[in-house]
Amino acid sequence: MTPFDIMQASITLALVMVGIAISIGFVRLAKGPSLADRVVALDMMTTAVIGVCGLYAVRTESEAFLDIAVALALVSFLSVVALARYAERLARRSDSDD
Amino acid sequence: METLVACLAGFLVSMAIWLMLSGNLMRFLFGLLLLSNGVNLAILAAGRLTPGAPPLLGASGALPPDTMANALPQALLLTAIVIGFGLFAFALALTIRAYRSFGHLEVDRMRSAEPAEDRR
Amino acid sequence: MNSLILSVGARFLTGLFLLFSLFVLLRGHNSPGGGFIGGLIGAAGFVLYSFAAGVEDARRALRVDPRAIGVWGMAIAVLSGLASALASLDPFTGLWLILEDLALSTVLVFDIGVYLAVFGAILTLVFALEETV
Amino acid sequence: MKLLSINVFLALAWSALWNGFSLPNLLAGFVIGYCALWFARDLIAQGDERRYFRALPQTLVLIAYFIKELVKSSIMVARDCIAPRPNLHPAIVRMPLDGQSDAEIFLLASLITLTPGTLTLDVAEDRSALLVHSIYATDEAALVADLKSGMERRIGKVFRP
Amino acid sequence: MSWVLALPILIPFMTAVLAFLLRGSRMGDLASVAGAVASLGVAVLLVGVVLDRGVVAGQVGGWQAPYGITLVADHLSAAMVLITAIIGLAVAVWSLAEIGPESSRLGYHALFQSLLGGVTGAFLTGDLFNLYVWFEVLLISSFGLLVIGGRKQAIDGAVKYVTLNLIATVLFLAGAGLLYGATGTLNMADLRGAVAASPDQGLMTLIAMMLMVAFGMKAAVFPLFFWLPASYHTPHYAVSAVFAGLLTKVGVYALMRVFTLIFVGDIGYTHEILLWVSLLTMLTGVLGAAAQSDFRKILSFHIISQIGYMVLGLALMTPLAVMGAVFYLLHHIIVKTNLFLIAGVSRRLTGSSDLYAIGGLYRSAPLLAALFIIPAFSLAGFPPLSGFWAKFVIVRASLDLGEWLVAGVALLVGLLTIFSMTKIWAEAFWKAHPKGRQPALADLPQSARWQMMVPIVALAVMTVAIGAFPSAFLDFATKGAEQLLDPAAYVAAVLGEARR
Amino acid sequence: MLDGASDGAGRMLGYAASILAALILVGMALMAPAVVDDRPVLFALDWAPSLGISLAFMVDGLSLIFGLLISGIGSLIFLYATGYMGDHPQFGRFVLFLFAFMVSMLGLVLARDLITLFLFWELTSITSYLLIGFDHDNPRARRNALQAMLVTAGGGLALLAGFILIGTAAGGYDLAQILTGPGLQDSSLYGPILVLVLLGAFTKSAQFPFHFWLPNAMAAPTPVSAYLHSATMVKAGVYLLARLHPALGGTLAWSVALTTAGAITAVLASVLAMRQSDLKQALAYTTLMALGTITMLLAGAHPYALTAAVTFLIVHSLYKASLFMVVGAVDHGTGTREVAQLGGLGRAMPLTALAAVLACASMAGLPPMIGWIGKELIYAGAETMTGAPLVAAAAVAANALMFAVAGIIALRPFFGAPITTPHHPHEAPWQMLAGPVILALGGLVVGVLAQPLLGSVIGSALTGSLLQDRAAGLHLWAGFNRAFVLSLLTFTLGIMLYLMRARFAALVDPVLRRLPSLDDGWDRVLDGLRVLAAWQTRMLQTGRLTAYLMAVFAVVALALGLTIIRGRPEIAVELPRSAFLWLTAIFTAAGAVLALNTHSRIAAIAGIGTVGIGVAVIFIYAGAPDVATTQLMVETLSAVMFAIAALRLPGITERRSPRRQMAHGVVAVTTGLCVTVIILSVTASPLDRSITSYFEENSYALAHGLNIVNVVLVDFRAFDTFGELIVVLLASFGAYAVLKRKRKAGP
Amino acid sequence: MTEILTAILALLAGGFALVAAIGILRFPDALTRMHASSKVGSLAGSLALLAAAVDIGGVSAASRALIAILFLLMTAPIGAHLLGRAAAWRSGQKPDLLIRPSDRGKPGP
Repeated sequence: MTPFDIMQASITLALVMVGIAISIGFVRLAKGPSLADRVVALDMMTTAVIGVCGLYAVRTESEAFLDIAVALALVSFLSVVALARYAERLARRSDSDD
Repeated sequence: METLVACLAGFLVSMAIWLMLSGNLMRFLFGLLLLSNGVNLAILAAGRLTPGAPPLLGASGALPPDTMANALPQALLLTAIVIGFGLFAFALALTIRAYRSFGHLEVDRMRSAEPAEDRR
Repeated sequence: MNSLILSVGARFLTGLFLLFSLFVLLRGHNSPGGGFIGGLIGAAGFVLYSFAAGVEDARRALRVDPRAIGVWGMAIAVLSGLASALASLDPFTGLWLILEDLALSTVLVFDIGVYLAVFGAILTLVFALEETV
Repeated sequence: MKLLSINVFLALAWSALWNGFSLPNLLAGFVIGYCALWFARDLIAQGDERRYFRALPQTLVLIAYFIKELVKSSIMVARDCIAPRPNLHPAIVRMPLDGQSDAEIFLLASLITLTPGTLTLDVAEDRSALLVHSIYATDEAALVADLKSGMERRIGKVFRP
Repeated sequence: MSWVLALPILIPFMTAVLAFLLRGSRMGDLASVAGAVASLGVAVLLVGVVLDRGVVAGQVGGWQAPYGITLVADHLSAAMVLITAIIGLAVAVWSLAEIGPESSRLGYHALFQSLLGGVTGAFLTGDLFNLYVWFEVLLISSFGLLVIGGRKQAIDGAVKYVTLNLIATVLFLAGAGLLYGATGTLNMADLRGAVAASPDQGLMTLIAMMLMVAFGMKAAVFPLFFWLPASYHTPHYAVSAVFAGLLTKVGVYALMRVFTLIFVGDIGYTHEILLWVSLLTMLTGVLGAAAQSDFRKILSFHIISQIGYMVLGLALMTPLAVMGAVFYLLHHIIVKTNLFLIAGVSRRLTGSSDLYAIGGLYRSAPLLAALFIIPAFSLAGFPPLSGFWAKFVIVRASLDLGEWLVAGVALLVGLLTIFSMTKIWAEAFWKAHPKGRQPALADLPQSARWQMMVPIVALAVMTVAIGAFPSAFLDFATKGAEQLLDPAAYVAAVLGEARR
Repeated sequence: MLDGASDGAGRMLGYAASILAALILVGMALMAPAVVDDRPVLFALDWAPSLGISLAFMVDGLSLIFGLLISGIGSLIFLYATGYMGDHPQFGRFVLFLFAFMVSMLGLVLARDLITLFLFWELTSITSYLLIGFDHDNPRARRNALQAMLVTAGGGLALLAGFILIGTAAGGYDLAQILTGPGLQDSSLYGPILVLVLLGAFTKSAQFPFHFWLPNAMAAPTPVSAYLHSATMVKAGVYLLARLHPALGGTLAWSVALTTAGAITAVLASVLAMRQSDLKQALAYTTLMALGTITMLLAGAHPYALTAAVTFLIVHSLYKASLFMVVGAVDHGTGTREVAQLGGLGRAMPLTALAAVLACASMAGLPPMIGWIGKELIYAGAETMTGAPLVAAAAVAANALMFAVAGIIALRPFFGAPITTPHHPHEAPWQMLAGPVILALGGLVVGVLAQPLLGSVIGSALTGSLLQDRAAGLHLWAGFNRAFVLSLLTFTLGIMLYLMRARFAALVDPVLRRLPSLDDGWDRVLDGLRVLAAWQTRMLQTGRLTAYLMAVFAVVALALGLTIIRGRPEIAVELPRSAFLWLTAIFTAAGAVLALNTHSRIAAIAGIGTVGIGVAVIFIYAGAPDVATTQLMVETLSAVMFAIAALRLPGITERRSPRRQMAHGVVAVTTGLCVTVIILSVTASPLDRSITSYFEENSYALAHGLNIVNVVLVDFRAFDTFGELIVVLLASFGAYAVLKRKRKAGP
Repeated sequence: MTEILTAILALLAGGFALVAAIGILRFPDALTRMHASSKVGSLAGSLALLAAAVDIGGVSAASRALIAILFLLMTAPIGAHLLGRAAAWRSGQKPDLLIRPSDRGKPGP
């Protein structure tokens, strides 16, 4: 087994692990119970996708996927901000929707 | 690989239709997003899936040795995604306005435009 | 949304978003990116700013009505398409001015138009939504 | 700031001289430029601006400290994640602030969030304190002291003369 | 060559930019009109070129046919572009009298011009995906126009319009994408060969059905028309006039294009379906109109029934029938727009669009009455107005095929159309106003009178002219039908000798 | 502008129209010699040559007779109308419509092309509609106008179909060619043609069972009734039958249809005429009788029958127009048209009385009026026809009744003791007298000088137009033949009926009342139509979006499902081995399921976010970084916008009943399955990658870009992108408008 | 050599991602879960990016990876702060610190 093969195998393994991580994150997302829990889970999932980008960049030897990571790092933050704002306002309204 | 994506696309479409039929405008919006995603997947699959190699040329336009992913459906997809976003945005604004106008989002109870039949 | 941390963060993150968006726009022809993605990222920056400082301030920082920005983007896109008339070519034919490493083209101008249109559109949308009571 | 930009410019110039903007070239250029500026400090930098020469190494120290803390914290939290019985003591503590500038508070809050088991929740309206959530708050006073001596001190060194 | 094809699309967008930047001022309104005039000029030029050379094609960006996006104009496209420009100008002028400063500031003119641009783009493009894009452009502009008036009704109408049309566009998108996946091309001329050569004709028919449903929805055929009567009576009158004239016709155009150029492999199935659909469309539309008592609602339902005629022409697929469909398409746009404009004037004069709440127009606004008669009877198919020829050709085509039922339905629907038109006439014009109002054109401000009446008169004159001197138009439509049924010239103009 | 009648402009218009009509009359008359010499005057313009349609006219014998009647009576009617209603505020409009009608009618009878004929046919319907509804404030007038319009236009549409079939069968719409060419009787299309043409003719000429509209049409002002609904327009159907007689006549079907319809109409109408107390209504029914008689005669194929038809047509036009004008004058002079309220007017209105008596004499068929000759010819013609005894019986019955009616009209109002009328009776102005008197006298003159004045013209009509070898002569005394006997019988019966009119009425009234009224039937049909329409609309256009959506999706599911079953496209199934991809697919699908969560908005949007992420991961997997980036950005922005919007929106509840959920589920699952099958089928065969290869090869060489996707977007397919940016921009405009527009009150 | 380094980094990234996910699933409340997400998650992402930087090499790849890491580390705390604040509001913990002077004295929401 050459180092290259090892790398490929570990990338595959890592991808599967990240995939499982996302799936587990999804469980939290689905279970909630509070809005913050869901947002946390969503945030974790996006971060995991950044990881996927990195791993894919390795697998395909292509920098292109790193660009996705950069963009994603920026915008996932935006969605967290928006959802947090939402959560906070909802909490102030003591609106029991979620 | 296409098979899985095809099934996923079909599944998304089913879910989307179910949501769209629910009679609530907000859920219609959710359905719309799902439907767009489903159709996007369909287009992607229709362009055939080539794992890996993004359609980028090497320096000086060198073609990589392996087949690259099909660039054309990707361009179409990009267009479709952005258009879908525009439509979603409008629909969202309309939903807010409808809620302000009617005080609810039950589409079946929005009946100010029709029906009004001949009274004779 | 009155948060010191957010407003400090937003102050330089907005700049960072804009910078990155321009970067994405300009090198889009050769690696992933382009007007759309650039416009989306740039708009995201201002959206963030509006979250931190309020829509009023964001509009003021922008100086121009976002709708007008979008329309100018559309105008630029049209004009880049018309430019090829000067060279008696088909509409939307790219005209290239290649100086060593630097390549200027109407295609890039078109992409800038796309950038502005997307940028303006998203800000219009988000600001209008934010201002809705 | 001025000096930083000159330094960056020097690094670029150095790389250009070497005909290639590779990472090693740039780093080398930056270090050499830093040295050159230090030697010429009397010529170009007056008074407060000289802070740059101290701030830069302090920044590097801070970064190193932060990366260490990040890894440490992550491993700690990671252990708790998979431990059969996680050892959690969540609590919200109030941490008084010394620094007052926006950038300083921001940096501190961010770094606290990124370090083990702590999370900045909010800043007091009058900027007198941070509100920190910790999952290892067995001893709240010790926690605050730890934060102040660790992170806040190092940040202070970067920002204050 | 490609410029004369691209400019009709680009000018409206340039106008939109200009009108938006000058929004809220009189200059903005005038820019819109000026742009419409320019569009008309280019459209005339385009028709001239097409008459001169037959099918013309041009490549956008200079990329050879199947690779880039091609713009094509055959007789049908060119005529549609011209009609669009005419309607655009008429409604742009008419809008001056109706659209207030608020709508104008919200971007009415930009949306309106973009709508025209989208419609023109749809008519001229030779690329299936590009067609989708233009569909979206016109759709989204129509969304904006629909709600810009701000009435509660319009919001309700818009909810229905938007939701149903979104489904259609998604379906179209899916169809276009899948068709690419199945054939490897998006150029419509190229698709003709590719679809015919496909080994899996079952799949081709399947995709054809997707597109049929998508376009059918746009065209408002039975049973996909619900969005139309739900929304067309709600926005500004100028808006519903341009919708009535152009929007559904884009769907019909797309049906005609796709089901003559690309999907002709299984006519026994696809066109048979179209035939039944068209019959039901005609009947349900006209019956729907009979149940209404609102000026615009009646007209809206009639759009549906008239669409049935056009689809019928396509479904029969003989040269005469297709010619009839083409002619119908052209005539109906003018007539329908005009009727909505007249409805607008009537609303302005009488204060309502409910037929039972208005009246007295015949006595005090005889000019309007006379102008109503022309499009109304044209719609009903009375000679010597344009609608007669349309109906004549369709009926004759179906009789030639021995389709008795079809001809019978077509004639019956004509009769029921008369019923509705005379109902409007009797209630809005003949009957005295229930509140004793004497609605006279003189009540309008001078400028508004001109802005409203000149377009109406112009369109009425066109209706009469087409009816009285049909020969040139019929020949034109015949030529158009020939090109549709034998797309060799179309394919050659697009692809040259390059591929297939 | 046309309505400035108060200052006399309307009257001037009336006179001008009258003079114009007179000029046309003169023009027509000048053509007579040529026509009689069998040299028809022709005129043609190409109209729609590609359809074989021309705007062609000819003047032959039949046209000439009609043309003379139309223009001649028209001229008098204009004069009459000026006197009758010259002060009406809308008189200008009236003259305009009436003149338009006259022109249409002339066009109709002069047309040599079937489509030209149809054009004018329909124009007469329109003008008639406008004229019947002239008294438009009256709902009854509006209703009757609509009825006339729908019946005649409906017939018109049948006629159109018939004409088209004739055109197909005969190879063109040129009448000359159709008439002289090989007969249509042998064509396979003869049946349908006959039915359709007869439908057209019968509706226009108010033949049973379409007769009900004509009496209602009397809602129109009297000049209109006189002109349109007795002298001219209703003759259009008869004209058409005569015109097409050579091409369609002579078969058993033709003769049975015409005889039956004509006979029933004639008898029924004359019975009904007896019952009318309103003079105008009585006249309306006698018009029906005349039309029935003519129709009946046209069933024949013998010169006698046809001569009779043509002659009686002239007869009828002369006396009926005259009588209508008389009734108008009476109405004008006294304020009523009710027989019971009139009497002894002869002294106050001597000229009117004279016209009435003369015209009624013609109507009753008394010698030496032209009516006598007409009646004689009818009987002579009846003998030649199939089913002669029945025809003759019908003719006698009808004529006898007519005799009685003529008696009522001529005698009751003008003779006997004067009865007080609403107005003090006075003679009408000269404009109103000229018409009836001239026409009535005309009936006398052409009666006496029948053969010299009319013989050649009628002969020309028979030989030139109806293609008979000869015409019957027009003689006051044709010898003591069977016709003469029948005439005597008619008179006897007529006198008896007149004298016993009250008893007769008592006899027939119960019978008639039990007959179904077609007029009421008409209302029921219209009501039925409205109910049907309302029902259909209620079913389809419910206003419930869910129903619409369900219909649409059901159509999609059906269309795709059935086509799949029918076409059986090939599919290929090949599952991937990548665990990562499987995981992605699973959590994406799970996200979609989460979005179904009914209560939590945020759970739903998070679910959709998950789907977005999953799809993006698939894009990454498929080597589409640009798309993945865009997808993620768009998903994020959607979530952001939704988070903003959700603050302004309510929560969600599921309201569907389980049954509905079931139905929706079936549709949703079917559609989803179809989509899957289509994708599998599309991907079953390899893709033609030539376009992509072109892009790959030329992206750098020709477009100077390494990122092919971007090059496609901004260069190869820049036009798509152009449209796309407009979409996004306009979406924002629309959203801005919808959010910022202030609410507008009211509808 | 770089391959092995890459492999290690990748596996670490995967492992941390998994751990973060488990943390999020297992931790008792929103605030504690956030600790897993904002730290471990960011680390996992950063490690994967680092792996890419190491494997591909070159300035542009490295700089992109570093920029991505920088963005990740810069944005994560801000997000966590906002979210934490919201969660605190949510869970009813409203320390005096959180109440603005302007809000004081007003009745609770």
